[in-house]
Amino acid sequence: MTQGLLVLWIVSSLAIVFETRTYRLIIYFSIFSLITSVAYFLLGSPDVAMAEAAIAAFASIFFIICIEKYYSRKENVEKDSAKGESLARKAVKAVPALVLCVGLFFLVIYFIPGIEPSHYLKHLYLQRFMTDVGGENAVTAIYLGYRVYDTLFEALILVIAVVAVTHMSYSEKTQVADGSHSEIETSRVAALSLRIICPIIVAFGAYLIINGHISAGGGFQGGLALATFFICRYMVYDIYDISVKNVLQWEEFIFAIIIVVTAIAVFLGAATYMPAAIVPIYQSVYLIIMNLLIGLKVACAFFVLFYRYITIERE
Amino acid sequence: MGIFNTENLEIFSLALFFISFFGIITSKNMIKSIIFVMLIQTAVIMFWLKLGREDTATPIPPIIYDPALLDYMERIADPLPQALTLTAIIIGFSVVAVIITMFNALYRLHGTADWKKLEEVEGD
Amino acid sequence: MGIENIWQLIGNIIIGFGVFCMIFGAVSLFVLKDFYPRILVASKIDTVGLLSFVIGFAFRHGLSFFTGKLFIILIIMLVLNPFVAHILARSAYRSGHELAAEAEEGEKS
Amino acid sequence: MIVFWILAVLLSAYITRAFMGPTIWDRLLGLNLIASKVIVLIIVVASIYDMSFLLDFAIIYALSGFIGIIFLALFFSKSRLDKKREKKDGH
Repeated sequence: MTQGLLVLWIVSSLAIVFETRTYRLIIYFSIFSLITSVAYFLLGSPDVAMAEAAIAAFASIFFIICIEKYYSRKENVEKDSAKGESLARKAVKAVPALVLCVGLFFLVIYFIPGIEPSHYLKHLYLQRFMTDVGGENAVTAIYLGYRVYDTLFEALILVIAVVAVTHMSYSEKTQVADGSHSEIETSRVAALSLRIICPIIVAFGAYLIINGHISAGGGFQGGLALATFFICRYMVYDIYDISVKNVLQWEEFIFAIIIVVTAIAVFLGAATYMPAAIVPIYQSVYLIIMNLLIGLKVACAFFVLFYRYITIERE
Repeated sequence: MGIFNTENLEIFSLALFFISFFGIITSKNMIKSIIFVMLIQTAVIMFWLKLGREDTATPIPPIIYDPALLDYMERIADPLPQALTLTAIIIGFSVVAVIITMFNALYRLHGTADWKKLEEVEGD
Repeated sequence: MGIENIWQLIGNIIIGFGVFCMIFGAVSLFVLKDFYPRILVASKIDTVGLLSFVIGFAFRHGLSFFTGKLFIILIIMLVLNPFVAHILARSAYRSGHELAAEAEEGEKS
Repeated sequence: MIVFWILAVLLSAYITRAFMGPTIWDRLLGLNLIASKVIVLIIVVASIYDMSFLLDFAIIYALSGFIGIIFLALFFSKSRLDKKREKKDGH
C-alpha cells in the first residue's frame, strides 16, 4: 500500500513539473501535500502528519491569494496559456538540466546502501523519556524537554517571519481601517455550516494543545488548528474587527513569556534533571504550560500572516 | 500484515529531490519555483524520516501509553527525526511565506511573474 | 480476518455496503460528461459511503473512545462534505462555467 | 484488509480524474474526493492499529483539507468573474 501511495506521490510531483498554467500548479501542489501528509501518517508519525496537513492548507491559501491578483487582469491569462515556443525547442533547452539531474540521481543511488544509521539515540530516548521529561508522547518530550533550545529558536524565526511579512507587504494602504469589508460574497449555507464547524475546531485545537504530551499532537498542531478557526471566521464575518497590530504585539509578548518559562524550567531542573520521584506533577505542568504558550503563539503568528495576505489581496 | 513495507522509500524521496531540483532549474514561472522549494524540503524530510527506521515492518507511532510497548523496540518509529522535522516544517513554511511576500512586491513593481521578462524589465 | 462475534459480522456487512457505494461513486466520475452532474453524484455517494463506513466501524469497536471519536469525524464530514460541494458548484457557476447542454444551445441559437 | 486495497484503487481513480479533468472545477472536485477518501483510509488504519489517538489526525486532516479547498474554490471564482462579466457586457 505505501509503495502505491509513494508512486502517486512521485506522479503528482511530475505533474507539477510538466504544468505551465499557474492555476493547475496550485491544485497539483495541494494534491501533492495531501499525499505527503498521509505518507507521514503511514510511516508512523502522526505529529508530523498533522503539522504537514495544516501547513498544506495554509500554503495553498497563500498561493491562491497572490495568484488571484495576477490573474484578474485578462492579458495575463492568455499570455500564460499561449504555447510560447514549440515543444521541441523547449525540450532541447531542458536536456542539459535533465541529464545533470538524472546523472546525480544514479550517482547518489549508487552510494546510498553504504549508510547504516545507528539506533543508539532512539533506544536511549525511548527508554528514558518517561522518567526524565514525563508525558507519554516521545516527540513532545524531545522538542520540549531534551531539545528545548531548538523550539526556542524556531519560535524566534516564526516571529521574525511574521514581522518581515507585515512590514514588507507592498501596498500603500497597508494600514487597513478596522471594520472594512472584503468582497468575498458568502452564502447562507456558508454561515450555517461554519457556525457548526467553528466550535468543533476551537475545542479540538484546545484538546490538541492541552494533552499534547499524552496523545499525538502538541503546541504546533493545536496552534495551527486554532489558526484554521480564524480562517473560517474570515469566511463568514469578513470585517477586520481584530486589528492586526495588537495581535502582533500579543505574539511577541507570548514569545517573551516562553523564553522566561524555559529559563526558569531549565534552572529549576524541571525539564531534564529533576528526578521524577520527587516531582512528577511539576513535569507535566511544565509540559502543558509550554504547549499552551507555543500553541497560542503559533495561532497568533498564522492569524497575522493570513490577515496580512488578505489585505494585500483586497485592494 | 506487510501493508506498510517501506523498503525503497529513500529511492522515492531521492527521486523527488532530483525532480524538484530539475524543476527549480527549468521553471520559468516564479510561482512554480516557489512550489518546488517546498517540494525539495518535503523530499529531504521524507528521507530523514526513513533513516530512523530499523526494519520495514509496520511502524508504531512513538506514543508509549503502556510500558509493554517498549519490547517492540525495533518497530517503534524513531521520535528524534520527528521532533526535528516539526521545527523544520514550520521554519520552511515561514521562509516560503516571506518569499511569497517578496514575489507579491516584485510583481506589483514590474507586473510580470516570469523570470525571463523580469530580467528584461530590470535590465540588470 | 476471523470474525469473533456477531457485532463484527454486522460491521463487516455495512463496511461492504460502504465500499460498494464508493465504487459506484468512482464509476460515476468517468461516466458522466459535464461537471455539474458529476459533482452532484460524486459528493452525494461519497458522503453516503463515508456514513456507512463509520457506522460499520462503530459496530466493530462497540462503545469505546474509538467510536466516540468516529462520531466526531462523522459530524464534521456530514457538515463539511456537502458544504464544499455547494461552494464548488456555486463558484463554478459564478465564474461562468455553463452546463454542456446550455453551451450547445447558446451556439446553436 | 481487502478494504485497504479497494480504497487504494479508488484513490488512484480520483487522482486520474483530478489530473485529466478538462476544467479547473473537475480538478477541485478530484481534490475534494481524494481528501475524503484519505480520511476513510485513516479510519481503516486506525481500526487496524486499534489506537484511538490516530483518529485525531483524521479530524485535523478533514478540517484543514476542506478549508484549503474552500478557499481555492472561492478565489478561483472571484478572479474569473470580471472576465466573464466583460464577455457578457461585450455582446
